Amino acid sequence: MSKTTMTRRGVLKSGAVAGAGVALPTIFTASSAAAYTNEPTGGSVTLGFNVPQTGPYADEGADELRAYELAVEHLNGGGDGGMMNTFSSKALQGNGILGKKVEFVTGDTQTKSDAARASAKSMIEKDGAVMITGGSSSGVAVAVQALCQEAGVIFMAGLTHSNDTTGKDKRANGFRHFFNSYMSGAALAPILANNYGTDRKAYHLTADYNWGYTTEEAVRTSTEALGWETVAAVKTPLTQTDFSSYIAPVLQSGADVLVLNHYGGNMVNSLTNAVQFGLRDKLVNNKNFEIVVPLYSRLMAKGAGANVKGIYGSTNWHWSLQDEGSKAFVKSFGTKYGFPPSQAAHTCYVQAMLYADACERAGTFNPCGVAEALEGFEFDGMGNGKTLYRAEDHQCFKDVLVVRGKENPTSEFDLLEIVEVTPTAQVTYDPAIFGGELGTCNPGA
Amino acid sequence: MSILEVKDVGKRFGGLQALSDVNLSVKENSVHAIIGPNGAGKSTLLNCLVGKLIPDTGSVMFDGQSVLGRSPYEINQMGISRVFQTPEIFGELSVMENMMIPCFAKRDGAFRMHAIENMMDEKDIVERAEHMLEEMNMADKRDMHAAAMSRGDKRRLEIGMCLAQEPRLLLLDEPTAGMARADTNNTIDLLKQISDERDITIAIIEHDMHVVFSLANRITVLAQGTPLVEDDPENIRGNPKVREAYLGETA
Amino acid sequence: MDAIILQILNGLDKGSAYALIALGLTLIFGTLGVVNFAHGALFMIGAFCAVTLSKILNLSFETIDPNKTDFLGNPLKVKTPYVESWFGPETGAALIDWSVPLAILFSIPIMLLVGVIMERGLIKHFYKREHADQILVTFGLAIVLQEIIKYYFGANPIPTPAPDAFKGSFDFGAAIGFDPNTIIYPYWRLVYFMFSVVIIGGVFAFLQFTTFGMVVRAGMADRETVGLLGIDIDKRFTIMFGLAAAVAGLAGVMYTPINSPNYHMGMDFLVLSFVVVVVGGMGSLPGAVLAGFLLGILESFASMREVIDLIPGINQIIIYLVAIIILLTRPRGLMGRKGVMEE
Amino acid sequence: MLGLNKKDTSLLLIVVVLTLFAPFILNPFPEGSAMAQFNAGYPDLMQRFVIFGIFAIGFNILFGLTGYLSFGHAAFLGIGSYGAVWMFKILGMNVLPAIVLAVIVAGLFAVVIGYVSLRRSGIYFSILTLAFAQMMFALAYSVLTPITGGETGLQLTLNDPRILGASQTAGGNIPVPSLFGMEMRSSTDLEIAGWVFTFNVGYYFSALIMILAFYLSIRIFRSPFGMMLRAIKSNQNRLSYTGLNPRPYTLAAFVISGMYAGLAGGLMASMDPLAGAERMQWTASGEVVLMTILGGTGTLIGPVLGAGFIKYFENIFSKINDNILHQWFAFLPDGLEDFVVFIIHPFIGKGWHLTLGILFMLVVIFLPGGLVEGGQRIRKAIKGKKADDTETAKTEPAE
Repeated sequence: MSKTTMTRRGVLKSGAVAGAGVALPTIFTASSAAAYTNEPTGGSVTLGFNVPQTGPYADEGADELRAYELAVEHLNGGGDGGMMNTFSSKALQGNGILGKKVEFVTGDTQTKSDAARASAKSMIEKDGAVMITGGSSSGVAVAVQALCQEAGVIFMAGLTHSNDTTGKDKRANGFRHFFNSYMSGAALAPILANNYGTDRKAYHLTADYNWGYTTEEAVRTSTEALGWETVAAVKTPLTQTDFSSYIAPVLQSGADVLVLNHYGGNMVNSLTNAVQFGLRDKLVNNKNFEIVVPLYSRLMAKGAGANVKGIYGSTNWHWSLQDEGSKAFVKSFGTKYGFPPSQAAHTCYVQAMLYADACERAGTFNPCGVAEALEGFEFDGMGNGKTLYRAEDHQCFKDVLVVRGKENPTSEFDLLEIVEVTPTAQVTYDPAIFGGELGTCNPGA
Repeated sequence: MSILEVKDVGKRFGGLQALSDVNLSVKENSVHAIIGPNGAGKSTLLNCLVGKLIPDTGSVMFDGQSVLGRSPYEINQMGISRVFQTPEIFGELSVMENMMIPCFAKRDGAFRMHAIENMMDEKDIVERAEHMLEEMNMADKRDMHAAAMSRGDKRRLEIGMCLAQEPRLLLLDEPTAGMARADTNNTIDLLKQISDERDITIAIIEHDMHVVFSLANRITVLAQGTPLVEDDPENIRGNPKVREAYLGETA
Repeated sequence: MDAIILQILNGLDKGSAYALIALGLTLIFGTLGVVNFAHGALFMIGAFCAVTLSKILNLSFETIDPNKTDFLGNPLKVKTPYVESWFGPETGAALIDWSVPLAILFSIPIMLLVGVIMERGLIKHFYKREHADQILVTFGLAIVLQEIIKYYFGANPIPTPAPDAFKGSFDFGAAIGFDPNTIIYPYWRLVYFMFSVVIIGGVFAFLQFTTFGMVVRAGMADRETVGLLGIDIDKRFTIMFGLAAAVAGLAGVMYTPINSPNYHMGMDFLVLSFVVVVVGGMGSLPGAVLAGFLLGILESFASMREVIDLIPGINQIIIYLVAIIILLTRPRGLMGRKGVMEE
Repeated sequence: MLGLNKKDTSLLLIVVVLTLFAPFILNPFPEGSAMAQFNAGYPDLMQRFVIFGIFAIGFNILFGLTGYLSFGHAAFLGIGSYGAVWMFKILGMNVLPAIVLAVIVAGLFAVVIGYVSLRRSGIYFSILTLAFAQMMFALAYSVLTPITGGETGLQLTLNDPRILGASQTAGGNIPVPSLFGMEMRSSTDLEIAGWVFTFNVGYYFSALIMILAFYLSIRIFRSPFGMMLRAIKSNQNRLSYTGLNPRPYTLAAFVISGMYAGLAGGLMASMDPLAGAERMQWTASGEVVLMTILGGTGTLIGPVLGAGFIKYFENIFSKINDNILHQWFAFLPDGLEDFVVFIIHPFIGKGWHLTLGILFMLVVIFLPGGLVEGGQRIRKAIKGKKADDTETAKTEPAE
């Protein structure tokens, strides 16, 4: 009995063709000749797109999926090529990856780590996916990343902002293009200090789970370093929908800035509630009261409507960026779907491209080869300027955008305006500060 | 020798004094009927005996032990079984299973965990339950769903389940209420037979004078929560106070 | 002191939403004896009535503005709502601005209809079934309803703001002699509170002073007897179900400016509203209202920073803790009748 | 056989055969064919079938027999998972101690929660269990993050002590759960013509445990204890007046079913060493209720069928998309094809929740006995037809 660590449908698909040619049914057990999990041996390679299709982040997941479909189209030589034309690496030919046609399967994470792992496993075990990508929360990203490490496939994270993903929970098979809490804090703090002064008292409301903790920590540290004082930090339950009881006491505390370390539905509701209370019309300590949302997402900002006007935050990418890469991407995405892409879509598109490119450069789909090609890889033309995939923690280092809710939007997509593009150097940190161990790459076989 | 002694029992529900100064003594191996007009407190008294209600005052002694403050199942284990006005049986279970449950209760007490044994392997229980079904003339209904039986059969089964525990005191709450005459007579015969053949005391709450006078050898009349008289059936029949209590009700 | 007043105020406001939902649940349970897990979904449908009206009012035609460009660099298509072109820009804008209050009128017939259809089509067949079956079938219905809404409106929240006149907040502190800015409360939330008081008062008055209400109350106490009197109690109960749906729907409509509605807002409220009903006492209308406000206040206090510092995580579990304590010490709830759903 | 009567023995044998040959049964379509979409014979899903089968069997011991509807049973599943993962972190990667600990810890929690919750019945019991589970979920997600891992779940790391094993493999990776060296994830493929069948160690280990769990549940159903539980559902009042104390019986049932849930949780962690808090959320508890009802409450095999049905839906049905639909209906004229796809679209793929909700309602309304009752009705209908054909119709004896 031969042992394999994961089934390898790629092998089997081709084997099936061979088997069909034999008149009598042949019975044989799969050999462990493959060098790594799901080695593609036919004319195609299968990628697994694991995005939330049900649950509160379904719309974000749908946008990710659109981006992936676009990326697959471009990789296979369809469409206008999008960012392939602006990408600094020219390894991609538009003939699939390593000459193999790119196919994909999709899974539903439901934004639950269990369900996400189940759908990832299904894509690896059943559909023979050689890479898993996508997702819209850090809990899911960390969980799926650990799974991919174990299974021996590459994980290209989607939207995940927690420090943990490439910090204490980093894995050798996992890569993140998205920025993180630390970078948000580092990019935001100087802008906040410039606009609101260095003598500010901040009141934090923090979602009571890992991502909330790291974001609060990051914003606190970086603002306090510039002279701000943190008056209070209150944790709010994830399941909270009405934040009035948390917002009502803010003014009494003497704080003049409210920082909402919330994402998704929490962010929409807490921001809506805070604006409802008229906090921004108030004068405290002879200063205008201000609200800050460390992590912005345009899709979510839409849910908060006019409440986002004038409120600062950070974001990974925005469609109004004027570099060639962004313009090319917005053009192909907008032409295909009729509206501009979200930051989640951008990250997912780029991740798919980066993976394909790494395979081309490594000359293999072997996770260890791909990882080696990605580690320390420097590139440009993907929308955030010069970018480094750092070898130590598999985190991308690139420009971070500080944005503000637009006062006079011209369309329903025109909600945020870019205030500053924070250069990479300012958000770079020592990989050791978050602990964790990368381990070694696992090819599976 | 009395098996059940009720002394000075009183029970109040809000503004209503349901029972007051109830004294009652049930002799061993007698058939004792408690009668009275509607609202006389018969059911309240019964509930005080079986642990469903706790009286505010007084004492209830069964065979020299107080039953007050004990749960219904504990009182049952002391030897008091109760038959309800509408038959209370395990409708979703088969007749045989209905009969086996009291046999287990008799043998094993209030709780015993046999989760692995097959219940049909408990030979003594099966034999005893089958025997009881035969005694109740229900052996042919052994595998029926209890809920599918006629009301008379349900009553018969319920009495049989009580008897399977070999109680020393059998309490019946209007056992013939709502029954046709023929069923009523059958039930009377059954109870007579039980009383004659077994070493058992029967206390019966009843509205129907025909049933009472066919069965009882001692009668307590309850009116407005207090015992009016306690006497032999012959004396009760002619007692003017009793007539008044009933006529007052019907008038 | 001001912190405590503020949280009481806030609790009353939070509680008014709980009370409205629990009131409807209790109406249904008290009259029909049905445990309705789809009640949260009715609240959600109410909220989406407001969304729908606002979408209808915002229906627009497009004109091309050659001077501006869209994100692809093409000439910008400018949308103008039809109402603005029909009634003039000012009236039209005002109509759109007031879409949430207008949605009250819009939603009442819809919610009554939804309620009646639900009762006649489904709930009716479950009167005689166990509570467990009722819970399960209405739970299934809740899933179906929210998935339908999600299919048409998406998963993201949809902003549905209050009229501009209600923006900002009222300075209570200044009004009653505290320092300014210590006790402020948004106008719309105050409106919500008053609205819920009016609705609750209306429902009670309806039950108390109309013949219809008297019959229904008699039916709640003893359905069979009322049925024997030759009164068609079923028809009245159907209407009561519609009424309960309308109450839940109105609670939803008015809630939209407080939090942008999304498809799962009903489920978010469901567990909580059951806790409210149980704490108040199954079947007791005043109990439901009282418990709603009480739990709102308790929740507000539990979210105070001082309290959280003292007992970490208390804000996460306060509602459940209260439910457990009440159920263990006083299973009939604060104002429940004895014997309702008790052993 | 094995102390079971003939009918139960054959039921057990059916389950044994179904589970042992699941890799064949679940992969009825050749690899690469259009219908391969519907194959469910890959390790992860097969493991889930049996693990959730165990969970539902246990839940049925409580709900099916006593009628107590717990809306917080997923809490025990979560507890079991946490227990097992901690065992992997501290002791080593052998699954046996992990599963044993999972069962024990879940049992202990069940004793406490059951003791308190069973003081009430009916909907009050449901709300009590719901409240406990929600409290545990909320705390595990937030303030207990150091113990539970919070949002990201409790995971293994390279620095775990693992006293009886290695912290890392030679290759520098986290070791995987195994049973005395047999890795849970290792699989063997068998190919016959175009068909591919996968045999996975973890699946067979879980399947074996499920068969044991199923056997145990038959024994419980047929035992005096099981009869007492059914008696509690039927008429608790009569039981009390028959000298039996319902409380310890219900508590025992609650604890047993809690331990089943813990076992399922421990197995889940053994197949996939991660424990997430949302496993304990009330929607997860609702899921096992759905499984049991869908399959057939109070029947032996129903919960297993229900678990399989829902997991199949979640993992296979949810993957059907418009492209696949268009392939299926390609034979229709274009306009009609689009119309058919348009009609079906809301119910498939990401609309699987909607379909499941509708199915569930239909079952509760028309088939209170679940799939099992459905099967019986079909069998009866077929039998009835046969009887008519041969004109030997005789009245069915009343049950």
